[in-house]
Formats: sequence, structure tokens, C-alpha cells
Amino acid sequence: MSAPILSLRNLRVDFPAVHGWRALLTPRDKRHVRAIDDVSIDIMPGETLAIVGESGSGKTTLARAVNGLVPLVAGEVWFDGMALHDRPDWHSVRQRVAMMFQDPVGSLSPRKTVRDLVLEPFAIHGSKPARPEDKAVALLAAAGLGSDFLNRYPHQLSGGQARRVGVARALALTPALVLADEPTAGLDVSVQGEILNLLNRIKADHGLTTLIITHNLNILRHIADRIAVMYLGRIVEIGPVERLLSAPTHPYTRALMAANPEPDPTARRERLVLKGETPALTARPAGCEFHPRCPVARPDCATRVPVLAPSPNGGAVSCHYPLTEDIDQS
Amino acid sequence: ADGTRLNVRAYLEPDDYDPLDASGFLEELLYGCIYRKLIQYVPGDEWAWQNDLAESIEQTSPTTIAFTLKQGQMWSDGYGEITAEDVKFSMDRHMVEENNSRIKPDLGTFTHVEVTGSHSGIIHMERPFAPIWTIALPYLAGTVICKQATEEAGGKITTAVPPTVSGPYRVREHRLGERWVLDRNPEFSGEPADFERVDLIVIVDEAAAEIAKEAGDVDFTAIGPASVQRLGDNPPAGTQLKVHPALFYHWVGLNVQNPKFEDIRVRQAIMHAIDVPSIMQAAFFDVAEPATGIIAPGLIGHRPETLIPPQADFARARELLDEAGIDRLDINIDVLNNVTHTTVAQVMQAMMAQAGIDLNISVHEGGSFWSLGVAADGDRWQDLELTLKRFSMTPDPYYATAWFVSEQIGDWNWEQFSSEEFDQLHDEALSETDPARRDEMYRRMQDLMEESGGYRFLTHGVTANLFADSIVPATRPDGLPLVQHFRRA
Amino acid sequence: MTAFRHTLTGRLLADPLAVVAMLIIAGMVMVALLADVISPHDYSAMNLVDRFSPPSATYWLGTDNLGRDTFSRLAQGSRIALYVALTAVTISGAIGLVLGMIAGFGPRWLDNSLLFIFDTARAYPTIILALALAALLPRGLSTVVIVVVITSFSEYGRVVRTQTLSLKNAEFILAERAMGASFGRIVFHHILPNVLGPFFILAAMNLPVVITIEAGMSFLGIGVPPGTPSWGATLKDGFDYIRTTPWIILAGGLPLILVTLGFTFLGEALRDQLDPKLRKGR
Amino acid sequence: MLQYTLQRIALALGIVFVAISILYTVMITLPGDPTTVLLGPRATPELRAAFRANLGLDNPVHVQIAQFWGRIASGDLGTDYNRNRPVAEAVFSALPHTMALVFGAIVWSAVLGIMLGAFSADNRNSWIDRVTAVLSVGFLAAPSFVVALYSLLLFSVTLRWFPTIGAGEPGDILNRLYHLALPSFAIGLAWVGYVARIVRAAMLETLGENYIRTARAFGLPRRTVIYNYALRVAILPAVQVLGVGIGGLLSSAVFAEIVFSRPGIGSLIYDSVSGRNYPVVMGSMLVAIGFFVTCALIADLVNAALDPRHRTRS
Amino acid sequence: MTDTLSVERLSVHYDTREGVLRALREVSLAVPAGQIVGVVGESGCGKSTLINALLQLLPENARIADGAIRLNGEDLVGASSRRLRDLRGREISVVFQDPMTSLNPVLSIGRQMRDIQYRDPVSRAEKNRRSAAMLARVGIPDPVAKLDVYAHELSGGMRQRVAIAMAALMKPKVLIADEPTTALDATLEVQIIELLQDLQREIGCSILFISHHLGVIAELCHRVVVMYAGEAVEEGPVEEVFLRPAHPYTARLIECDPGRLKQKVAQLPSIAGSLPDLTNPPTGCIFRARCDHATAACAQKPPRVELDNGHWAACHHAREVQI
Ligand SMILES: Nc1ncnc2c1ncn2[C@@H]1O[C@H](COP(=O)(O)OP(=O)(O)OP(=O)(O)O)[C@@H](O)[C@H]1O
Ligand SMILES: Nc1ncnc2c1ncn2[C@@H]1O[C@H](COP(=O)(O)OP(=O)(O)OP(=O)(O)O)[C@@H](O)[C@H]1O
Ligand SMILES: [Mg+2]
Ligand SMILES: [Mg+2]
Repeated sequence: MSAPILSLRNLRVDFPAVHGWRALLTPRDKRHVRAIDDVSIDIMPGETLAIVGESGSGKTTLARAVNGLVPLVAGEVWFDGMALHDRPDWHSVRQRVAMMFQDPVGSLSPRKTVRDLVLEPFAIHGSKPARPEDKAVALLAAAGLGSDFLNRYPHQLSGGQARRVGVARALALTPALVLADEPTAGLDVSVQGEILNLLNRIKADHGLTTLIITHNLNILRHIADRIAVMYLGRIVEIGPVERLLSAPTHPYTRALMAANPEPDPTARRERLVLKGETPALTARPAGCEFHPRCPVARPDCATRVPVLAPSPNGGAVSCHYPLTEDIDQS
Repeated sequence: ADGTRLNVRAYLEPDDYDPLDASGFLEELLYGCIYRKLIQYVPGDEWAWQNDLAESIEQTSPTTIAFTLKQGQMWSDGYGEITAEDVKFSMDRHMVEENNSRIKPDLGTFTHVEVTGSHSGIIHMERPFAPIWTIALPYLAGTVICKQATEEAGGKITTAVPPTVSGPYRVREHRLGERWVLDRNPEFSGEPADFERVDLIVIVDEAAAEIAKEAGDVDFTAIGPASVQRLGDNPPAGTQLKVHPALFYHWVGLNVQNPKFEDIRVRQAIMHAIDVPSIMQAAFFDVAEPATGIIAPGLIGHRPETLIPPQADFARARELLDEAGIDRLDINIDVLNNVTHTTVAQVMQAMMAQAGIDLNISVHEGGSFWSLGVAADGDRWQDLELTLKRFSMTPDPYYATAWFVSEQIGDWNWEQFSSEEFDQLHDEALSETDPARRDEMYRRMQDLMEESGGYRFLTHGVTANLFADSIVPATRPDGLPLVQHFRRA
Repeated sequence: MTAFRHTLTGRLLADPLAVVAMLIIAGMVMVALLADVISPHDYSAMNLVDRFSPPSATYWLGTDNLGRDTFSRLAQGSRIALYVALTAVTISGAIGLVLGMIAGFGPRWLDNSLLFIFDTARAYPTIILALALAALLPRGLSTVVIVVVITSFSEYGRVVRTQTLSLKNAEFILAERAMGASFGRIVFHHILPNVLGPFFILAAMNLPVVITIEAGMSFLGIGVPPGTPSWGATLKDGFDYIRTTPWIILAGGLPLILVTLGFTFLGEALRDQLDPKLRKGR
Repeated sequence: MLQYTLQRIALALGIVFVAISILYTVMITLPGDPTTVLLGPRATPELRAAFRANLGLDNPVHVQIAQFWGRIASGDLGTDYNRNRPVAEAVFSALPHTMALVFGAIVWSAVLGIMLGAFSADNRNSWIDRVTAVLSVGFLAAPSFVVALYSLLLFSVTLRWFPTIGAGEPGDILNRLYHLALPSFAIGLAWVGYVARIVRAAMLETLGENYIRTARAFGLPRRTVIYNYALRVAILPAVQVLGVGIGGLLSSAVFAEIVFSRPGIGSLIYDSVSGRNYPVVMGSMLVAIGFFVTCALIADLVNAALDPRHRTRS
Repeated sequence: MTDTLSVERLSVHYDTREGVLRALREVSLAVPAGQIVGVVGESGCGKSTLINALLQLLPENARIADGAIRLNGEDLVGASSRRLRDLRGREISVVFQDPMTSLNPVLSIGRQMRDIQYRDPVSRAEKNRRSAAMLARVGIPDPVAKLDVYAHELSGGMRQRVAIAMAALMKPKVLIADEPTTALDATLEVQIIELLQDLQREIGCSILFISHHLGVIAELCHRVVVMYAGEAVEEGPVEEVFLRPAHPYTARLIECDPGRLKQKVAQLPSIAGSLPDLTNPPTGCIFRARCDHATAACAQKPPRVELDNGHWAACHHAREVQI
């Protein structure tokens, strides 16, 4: 087995919880919230790892930490043999690590035309293509946009169109790794299909490695090789996609999968309904952090902290009492 | 304004009870109401004095004056009768170094008062001092305060409590920055005052004062020259206007020590290029007369006319400059930021251009302006060129010439005019008791000033008072109010 | 860029107030440029015989205390007004822009210190500072400019800082960083163009304020040197002689009000058009 | 909230300290010897020298500043040697007048400005809106001394509704308010225009917010929606601006105090600057800037109180 | 079966700089009493415009060009604003698309809930009691204390519940919910859906539920209306429409939903082409350009083809598609 292209080791990311001089009045341990806590992941070349989890569970932060957009508190990031946690030459790293942002319109500089935007990576890396106009048209075409968009400004694009510009731009320099943050959010099913198809195609053509973050559980099986489930900044379960979809072992994963309504009006299914809502990062529960909402929690869950361990479905899970039976599908 | 109240505008705020700290007429306005003196000015159009506390007072020798006080003149608040001890205390304290009296120079050669009885005493001078009758006794320095009350308060009249008074009014309250409220003094020994309450209201801006008069909020105010003609032609109902020749002197001074003006012809050319009548018209609205010097008509030492006529003679000016070999002359004038003076400067600028002189105008606010010629405050005094100034005046010529002696260079003599003859005359005139001799000496002194080429006299200005029909104001000949003498109509 | 401009101008032209505003400003610029041509009299010529003339065919807006033609003085004054306003706003704007960007980008301590400086500068009441400075500096337009710069750069600084701060963390800036863009490129290509919008709006709105400050300083006798035909000086003259000649102050106030209307409405129109939030309509 | 308050107070103190120290340095380096101006023409050079020593003018600047803060720290604003009374007396007798004036102006501008602004936003793009716009910007343009003078001529001289001068009789609140009405109006007018524009803009933005649509979707009366739901949010920027606006109002107060012959900090500073009366200048600037900073602080806190989003509950 | 709410041939135009945007064109639909009706369609197809038109709260640049909106038989188009205000909140209530911004940030939750009851002549305490009871009903813990709380102090899920509580407070006849769950997680989404179902049963109101999530519609609704580019193209009972779609667009939409594909596919399905320009909509069938079934006939405006069970589709080929 080859070496992982991206390897995260015990990653920690903090955000200041209080600002300014107020920080001086706050006890040291209350000054920060931990958005990513002790996350370790390996991604193999050409693999696609999907990260799922509730809103605010740290998915975006994780992707940004990899690309150096938020500072690490602890941990290591290795990309293709380079130590990204140790002041790498970001300029050249970022030539090979591309990112797609969650907010399609907001991630486009508002006063630039689509032409400027897709050619931006070349301008940044000083590798101006011989015929920029043709290059821009070609990139847009690959993302499914016509050349009539070249002179538009971001605010003149719909969410789907802006998303495609983002994709075209991310793939412009044929990167080795793409960090795609919810590349399909807010898109119509039809457009969503087109974008994912594009990603899959490039992956096939160039051996692209992808870290994809998504809320959309329906698309997982079509694009991902493995799934990691995050809860409160930690990975609670990780495993091969089919196994995780059919036999999730963490109660949270199971609740999440089951919460996805089926577009089939005749299907009625048993749900694992969670109590309450995700606790704030400032008030992490003791023991297993999921225990207050867990439908199958036992008394010791409130005190004992679980660790990520191999699970019955072939992945790893962080639960004292992992579920074993498959989701009943009939 | 309702007959029992009198509102008088003060253009600045009088701010002391204690004559030691007095600095000018504004204090006199207040002291006149609440204190008394041995003698006081007579209201009217002629300069004269009359007895106040004094029953009799006369010059017994060139350096002594004997006085007797009226009987039964009382202090307020149970401090008893006014005695010769009070007079001695009041005048002598100005001579004590630590007291830091600001008006000590007004007393001239005065040394001390000798008490000869409970109601009599002798004023002693080191040398004869003519202005003692015109400045020292009837003005600020002659103010008599209550010895016992002052000593009880530690030797100084503090602002903490209303002072013990002897005048027709007493202080009810001082609203800082706004007004003094005076009540009729029931313990006044003279004829009781006509008004139950007098407010001395601080209104700095002239336009505002005029408006306040019109709205009936003040009964007596001075107004600017711009309004004189309009109000004189048709005064508002219930209002009268009276215009008095003032004592001030406005002049254009030239720093004769400035190397630029080394050549007397240059100085003269400048003087010839200043057209006083235009200035009278533009800045004084033709209500004031051109001055002949620093001493106003009606005072000892007034000159009938100037050496250089008030009208400009541009041809002569040009001629003089040509003789001096100067084609274009660039000069600067420093003026204070009041309308009258900036207008004067603008007129001068326009006129001088006709003689090939470019006048640059530098305007200063008070703080900066008044230290321009002061040696203690940097080197600016040496580089001064032209300045436009107005000095205030008391009815004695000594008061005017005092600023132009050589000693004053670096203080108030910004022209740096220095003449031995002048200094000597000034000194002698001080002790000269013969009015005719004095008159001649002062006239000569002004000739000397003019001959130096350092002075172009503009005007003494006017004081125009606007007042309600319901009162009968009393003023000095120069139009400044003597509020203690105001009556109801 | 052309498409954007085109639409912006187009949109401005659709707003009646903006059109009026632009007409006023254009008119003022014309008057300033052509002051010498359109003035019926020499603005500095004294004519004591005709002083305090009411408006007439000869003197369209009357004459002042020295018999100078008020209209000609106001026309000439529009140059001064434009000069003072533009210099003051340009300088304070430039300082504010630079400091604001530094504050927005700098480390927290630098940001805090600059904010502190902004707050301190803001704490001086303009006229009172003017009084103190008037004593220190020679009288003239430059003093007016300095006073305005000291009291108003902080305003630009704050706006630019806020704007920069919010842009700094905007997704598109993160996106640029993620592509490896250099700091300079981010600042000059992506932040600056977006800061300039609100900045220009503020500047437009501030222009008339500067002119009012000049008038106030002239009123206190610490403005321009006497004889200078500034609007503030005309107002001050009008104030001194209001009982004799009430029209001077009215004539002096007129251009001030027009210009304020012009720049304020232009600023507001710009804001309405540039702010996507307001543009959206509801 | 408490932490926020403390933080803001610390900041305010810092600002006052730096602002005043800079000012002090500037004042001292100004040309113009205070003693010549202070003591009048008849003062002797010896007296002036004594005075200089007394004022500490012979010390180096930093020493003077240190002495100044030393005195302030011990609660002493210094002595006005010109009038032989504590500076505090002059300053604190002037302060209430200026405070009343400024607050009066704020009341005018808040009340009229918010009304006008809300009204024109409510009638957006109608002719009423346009008239209000022209009117309020016109207010903005009128220098306060001109407004002061005209209101004096109109309301006091012609109509005789209001008195022309002074601050009114002490102790008689109604009389004081009567005297306050016109001057505060005169300096508040420009702010009426300003506040009106701000409130209008904020209202328009707020009226487009979803929660306003929600309120209307629940059939709430139009008045409630506009003047309660929307205005409450829309006045927040105006409160902020008014707090900072105190600086501008302090400037205008100088004019109003001169034209209406009112005692106050503005005219006190004006007089004492031209008189080089340093102790009074410094004392009154300290109080003026302190006042300004306090108002800005209060505005911040009021804003925080009005806007629950600022409040933090732990 | 009576319809509580019915929309007849409703057309709404927006005036924009590019011209008149025909956001809704002759849309008809019905909400029967006591039923949950879903409206599904892609982003930008006019769902929110429809809601705003129903409430007569369209933005200023919009106008109702034609059509009628009947609430219990009364036409809301052209009704006086007084009458409308009277109906809003009491007869017809709404939960808007974005829960985060639809609560007033400076008024407490309690205050806002009290204000909604302004018509009821009961004491303040009683209003508070009712509000708290409704909050409790939607599953908010410690409801009495929550009355004093401001919107920003609540989490997204809580806010959404509060919005629903407010809408249900006056027990309206029709409750409209515009994508109330798009901002929420899947786990919260199901909680909300179950809450709406319970509420509907309890109050007996009709619900008009907008979503572009087919799964949510399928699970929650009795009937569904499918919209495309400003037109209602198909309407019918959920089972009918989802299992036997009659309009090609509906059919394609359902096919494209990856949630249906239980096995990994190499290529996800999509609908070729893009949305028509609504300022200049094509004549005839709006979906023609993207449709596999399109024939020459489609250049004509498609008829409304009635199928069984109140199921209809606006397509020339409806019956062929369904088979
Ligand atoms: N710059 C920041 N400062 C402080 N806290 C932050 C910052 N960015 C993110 N957080 C917090 O970190 C946590 C994780 O945020 P993140 O955006 O990574 O979540 P996410 O899983 O991507 O959520 P979503 O699905 O909504 O995008 C959240 O609680 C968020 O509030
Ligand atoms: N105020 C407006 N002015 C002009 N056009 C508008 C306006 N509001 C909406 N539109 C346009 O009308 C069409 C329908 O918009 P609408 O908001 O009703 O769609 P939607 O179905 O609710 O979409 P989403 O699912 O994204 O909420 C869109 O093309 C939109 O751009
Ligand atoms: Mg995210
Ligand atoms: Mg919508």
C-alpha cells in the first residue's frame, strides 16, 4: 500500500472565544474554544474522503487548517512529504492544493470579471498561459459554462453558475489535492449532478485526491470512497462508504443517516430521534460528548471518554457501545 | 427694564472684588457700584472730579495731599464707619511687593497715607505726580475697601463671599461667565440708589448686544460704529442713541529699528501712503474724527493737527521711495482679529498699492497678537514691521506717553521708538504742575513720535451708547458708563 | 469595469435627486473654472460709495461693507471652497485610508493602538482645536486644511478599518489566500477596490462639512486672511452687518446650501447604488 | 456587560489622558506669553516674572505636564491666577450650562430628526420624502452661528417669544429651559438634518429586513410595525452618531454661547485660549474632552442596552 | 372537499432593470381543508414569490398582473389593506424561509408573541400564558423564561421552533411554511417536520409547505404542486405525483435526485440545458427546450391534463409520460 498523500496527526484548532482586553479578565482556559480536537486522518492518493456532520461541527475549519488558512494549535499536517504545520512555502503548496469554498458567490472577488477570476491562479503563480482568453474559455467549458460568462461580475451569476466558476478556478492548475467545502450546497439536483460529474471526471483523468465536505447524504455513495463523521470537532466514526451507509455503528451516525428523508412517499421507516440540540463548543459535555443526546446512552457514558477504535463495520468508531445491526432497508 | 431693574451690558466680564487684581475698566464698572473713593469723576461731557468720601481734599505741597472724610459714612454688614485707616489700608497695600498689585503703576510716585485722625490723613508722594488727581484717586487705585473685613479674610478679598461694601449697590450673586447681579445697598450712606437691582451682563459680541437691546433684555449698551448712522437716523421706539468722542487711540506703528525701514524716506513714504479719511469712512463709518496724536481733544497735551496731513499723498510717497531707490516695497502688517482693524488693514492694502507698496496682512487672535512685540516671548519683536493697535486711555496724558519711552522697548513700545528728549520730557511732565507747561511738553512729545516716521495716528474712535428711554444714563466724557449714577427717567 | 461604470452612471441618472446633485456640482465646478469670466466686477475692487448696496442690476447680490461685489466674491470663493474642500478631504482621506488599512490588517495591538489614535483625534471638538491651532499657525487656507485633516482623518480611518476588517475575513479573500496570492496582491487587487466605495461616499458627504468649518473659523476670526473672498468670510461679514444689510448673509449662505445639497445627495445616491443591500429593493 | 463597561471606561480615560497631554504640549509651545495677556498693560515686568514662576512656565514641558497630571490626580484643576480663584470653580459653573445646551440640542435633533427620518422613510420616494430630504440637508448646511442669529432675530426680536441672552435665573427650571430653547435649537438644527438622514437610511434598510415582513405577515398594525418594530432598530446608528456628535455640538456650542451670551465651556475655552489663560484652558479642555468621551461612552452603553445583541448573558 | 385556499391563474411580474420579469405565470393550485400541500421546485422557480403574493406582501417592484387568490372564497387580490391585516396572522399565517432573520432582534420573544395577539382583549398575563403554552407545545424547554429572551440568544433550531410557535399561535386556517428547514441539519429537519405534522393534526389547519427537498415533501405532504420557471406544471396527491409523474419535468427531477439511487453510479443524472430567461419566456411549453418528449405540438401552450385523484399536469404528452 502506498503512502498517504495527506496525513493529519492529532490536529487541534482553537478560536478565541473572547476578544480584546476582555481576554485579560477571562481565565486562560476560557479564552478559546476548541473547534478541532485531536483529529487524525490519512488520505491515499486518488482517494475521496467525505466529511459529514452537523452544522458547526468543524468541517470547514478542518479543511482550512489543512491549507493553512487557520492556525494550528497542535498537531501535524503532512502533504506529499511536506510538513505543512512547519512554515512551508505556502505559495508553492497552494499551487498543488486547491480549495472550493462553501459560499459560491462570496468566494469570488466582487469587482473582478469571470475571466479575471478563472485566470487568477495563473496570475498568482506567474504562469500566464500563452493564450489566456482560450484558456479561460476552456476552463469554463470544462465546468459547463459558456464563453458568454467571461465578462460577467460575480453578482450577476446565480449560485450554481458561481459554483462552477469556483470549480473551474480550483482545477485550473491541475492540483494534486482538492479540498471541496460543500460543493453542491444550494444547488438544484440537476446542477448538483453536473458538478459532481465534473469532479469525478477530473479525478479519473488526473488521479485527483479529494477531501469533500457535505451535508448532502444522498450524494455520498456516488462520490466518496470513505466517510468521516464529525461531532463537536472530533471524528466520531470513519469508514468505507457503503459500510457506513448501511451499517453505521455510532448512534450519531445512525441518527444522521436515518434523518435523511426518502423521496419515496410510500417508504415509512423507524427513526432514531435525537433529543435536544448540539451543545455549544464552550459547554462540551463530560465523558462521551454525545451522551446527552444519545438514545442508547448508558450511565458510564457520562464519565468515560471514548477513543476512536476499530469498529465492526471495518472502520473506526469512538463509542463505548457501538451498534452492530445493519439499517433495515425493506 | 420694569423701572426697578437696570440691565447694563459689559463687553467683558469683570471678575474680581479686589482692586489688587483689577486690570481695567470692567472692574471699575463694578467697583463704582459697590465701593467708594475719596474723589470720583463727574458724569458729563467735561473731565472733572468731585468729592465722594472726602469732605475736603487739597494739595498741601507738591508731594502731599491732605484729606478729611465725611462723617457717618458706613460699611455694610456692621463693619462700622469708614475711617482714614481704611483709606490708608486700601492704598498702601498696592505698594506691598508680595501683594502683586496689577495697578500699582497707576499710583505713580505715591508712597503711603499718613493717618492724622480718625477721619483725616495725608497722602504722600515721593515726587510730584500730576496724574494723581486724574487717575490715581478717582480710578481703580483710589478704591477704598474695608480694612477690618479684609484683614479678617486674610488680607485679600476673596471671591468666596460677597464683600463688605460701601457703594449704592451690593453684590447679590456673580453668575460666572454670565452676569453680576447687584442689589440696592440699604446701608448706603448717600442718596439711595434708584434701582432695586442692577445686572451687569456680559455680552461680548456687539451684534448680539444690539439685538439684546432691541429685544429689551438690556437697557444700556455700547454699539459698533457700523450701526451708529442707522440707529441715529431712526432710533427704535423707546430708545436713544448718544455718541461720545472716545479716549482710545488707534494708530499704525512701524518698527523703526527694522533694517527694512532704516531709511527715514521709506518710513515717511509709508506714512504718506496711509489715507486716514478713507479709513474713517470704511472702518469707522464716518462717525469718528481723524486723530492728531495719542492724546484726545479736551485733554492736556492734545495737538491741534498732525505734521503729515491725514490725507494720503501717493505722489509724494512714490517720490520718497524713488529717492530711496526702492521700486516695489513689500511690507507686512500685524493686526488683531476684530472687524474694525481688519477693515482698516484692507483699506490700507488697497490704498498703498497705489504708491507701489504691497501690504501683506497678518491677522492674530488676541493671545498671539498682544505678545508680538514682547521681548520675553521670543524674537518676533525684532522682526515686526507694521502693527495696527488700539490702546485704552485715562484722562491724563501721562498715561498715553508712558508706553513709548525707551524703557518700554521689548514690552509695549513695539515701534522701538527711542528718543532721549522724549524720555526726559515724559519724566519731567509727570511732576509738572503747571497745566500750560504740561500741555506744551506733551505736544512736543507727539511731534517727536511723528517725526520718527514710526507712527500714523488714525483716530480716537467714538463710544456710541444705545439706551432705553426709561433710564437716564450717566457717563464719563468718553462715554463709559458710571452705573452708580444711573437714574430712572 | 466599463460595464459596471456604465450601469452605475445609468442608475444614478435614474435617480432624480442624484441628477439634481450632479447638476449642482457641475454648476459649481463651472462657476469655479469660469469665475473670472462670469464675474461682473473685480472681486477685490473697493468702492466705498456703493457699499452696502442691495441687490441690483449692477450688483446682482449687492455689495459688502467695502463696496465689493458680493456675486463676484462668491464666484471667486467657489474656487477657494473647492480648493479647501478637495485638499482637506484628499489629505485626510489619504491618511485615513492608509491608517485604516494598516489597522484592519495589522496585528491586534496595532489595530488597537490605531483605534485609540482615531478615538483621541475624534475627541477634539473641531472648533476648539481650530482655536488652539489658529494661535500656533499663520492664518490662511492651510490652517483650515490642517484643522480639518486632524479632526477628520479618523473618520475615514474608522470606515476603512471596519471595511478592511470585514473584507479581510471575507470568503473571497480566504479564497485568494488559498490560491497562494501574495499579501500585496490581496491588498491592491482585492481589498482596495472594495474599500474605495464607502470611502468615496464618505468623502462626498464630508466635502460640504469642510466648507462649513471654514465658515465657522472665519466667524471666530481665525479663518482665511481678510480680503480673501471665501464663502465663510462673506458669511462673517454678513453676520457683522446683519442689521444694516441682511442680504449679505443670505447670499453667502446660498452657495453653501447648494453645495451641501449637491454633495450629500450625490453621496447618498452613491451609497444607495453601491450598497448591494439597499439596491436589492425589498 | 460589566466587562464591556469597564473596558470602555478604561479606554475613555486613556483617550482623555493622551488628548490632553498633546494639547498641553501644543498650548505651551504656542507663541504668546500668557502673562502679558493675562495681567494687562499695567503689570510690571517683575510681576510678570513672578507670575511665570507661579504658573510653572519656566519648567520644561514634560515637567509641566507631569505636574499638571499630578495636580489632577489629587483632584485639583489648578488655580486661575488671573481671577484668583480655583479653575474648578469656573469650569464647573460653566459645565452645566454647556451640558444643558448640548443635551438640549440632542433632544431637538433626536426628537425632530428621528421623526423626520422615520416619516420620510415611511413615505419613501414621495414628494414629502423629497421635501424632507432637501429640508434636512439644508439644515445640515446652515452654519450654526447663522441659524443662531436668525432665530434670535425672528423669535426674540420680531416675535418676542424667547429671551435673547443669558442662561436664565438659577433655581428656576422653567426659566432656564425657556432660555435654553432657542440656543439649543440653533445648534441642534444641523443635527436634526443629519439624524434625519441617518434614520431614514437605517429605516429603509430595516424595512427591508425579514423580521419586518414577518411582523406584517402577522397583521400587526402599520404604526406598530413602522414605529415600533422598525424604528427601534433604525435609531441605533443614530444613537451612536449622536454620542460622537457631542464633539460637533461642543464646537457649535462655542457659537451659540457667543451669540446668545451664555456662560459655558465653549465660551470659556474661547476666551481663555485667546487670553492664554493656560490653567483655565487646560481645565476646561479636560472637562470638555472628558465630557465628550463620557458622552461617546454613554452612547455606546445606551446602544448596547438598546440593542440586546450587544448584551452577553453568560 | 372544500378548498381553504385556492389560487387561480395568478401572474406576478417584477419590474427590473432588464425589463419585466414574469416570475409567476398563470399559476393555479388549491389547498384543501386540513391537508398539507407541498410546493416543490428548483431554486428561483417562484416559490417565495407565490408565498408573498398569497400574503399580499410583495416587494414594491412586484405587481399581480392577473388572477385571484381565494381564502375561504374571499378574493385577496384587491382586498383592502385593512381587511388583509385582519386576515393575516389570524386566518393565514406564515413561517418564512430564513428563521435566523425573521425574528426582530431588539424585541424579546415574549413581546413579539404578545404583539401578535393584539386583537385579543385579554390581559397581558394571559397573553404571556398563551405564548408560553405554545412555546412548550413546539418543544422549547423552560418556555416561561424564554419569553424574556432575544432571538440572538437562541440556536437556529430554537429560532425555527419559535417562528413556528408564532405562526401557530392564533390557530390560523392556513399555515404557510417557506422552506422552514433548509437552514437546518438533517437531524433537526426531521424534528421540525414531525412537529408540523403534529400541529396540523391538533389545530386542524391546512399547511402549504414549500421545499426543494423531494424527500421532505414526500414524507410530510398529502398533496404536492410542482413548479418550474414560474409555472405550476403538475399537481396531485404525493404518491401519485412521485410514483407516477405525468409531467416530464417532474419525472426528470425525481430521476435526478441522488437519494433515489441506492447503488453507486458513475454518472449522476442531470437535466441538460438551463432555465429560460424569465424576462422573455418562450412561448408554448416552458420546459420544451430541455424536454426529451418535446414535439412540434409543444410550441403551443400545453393544456391542463386531468388525471385521476385530482392529479393534473400541464403537458401535451402527460399521459404518455406517466406510462
Ligand atoms: N473565525 C472563527 N472565530 C471563532 N469561532 C469560529 C471561527 N470560525 C469557526 N468558528 C467556530 O468553529 C466551529 C466550527 O465551525 P465550522 O465552520 O468549521 O463548522 P462547519 O462544520 O463547517 O459548519 P457548517 O456546516 O455550518 O459549514 C463553529 O462553532 C464556529 O462557530
Ligand atoms: N424583488 C425582486 N425583483 C426582481 N426579481 C425578483 C425579485 N424577487 C425575486 N425575483 C426573481 O423572481 C424569480 C422567483 O424568485 P423567488 O424568490 O420566488 O424564487 P424561489 O423559488 O423562492 O427560490 P429559492 O428556492 O431560491 O428561495 C427569480 O428569478 C428571482 O430572481
Ligand atoms: Mg462549513
Ligand atoms: Mg424562496
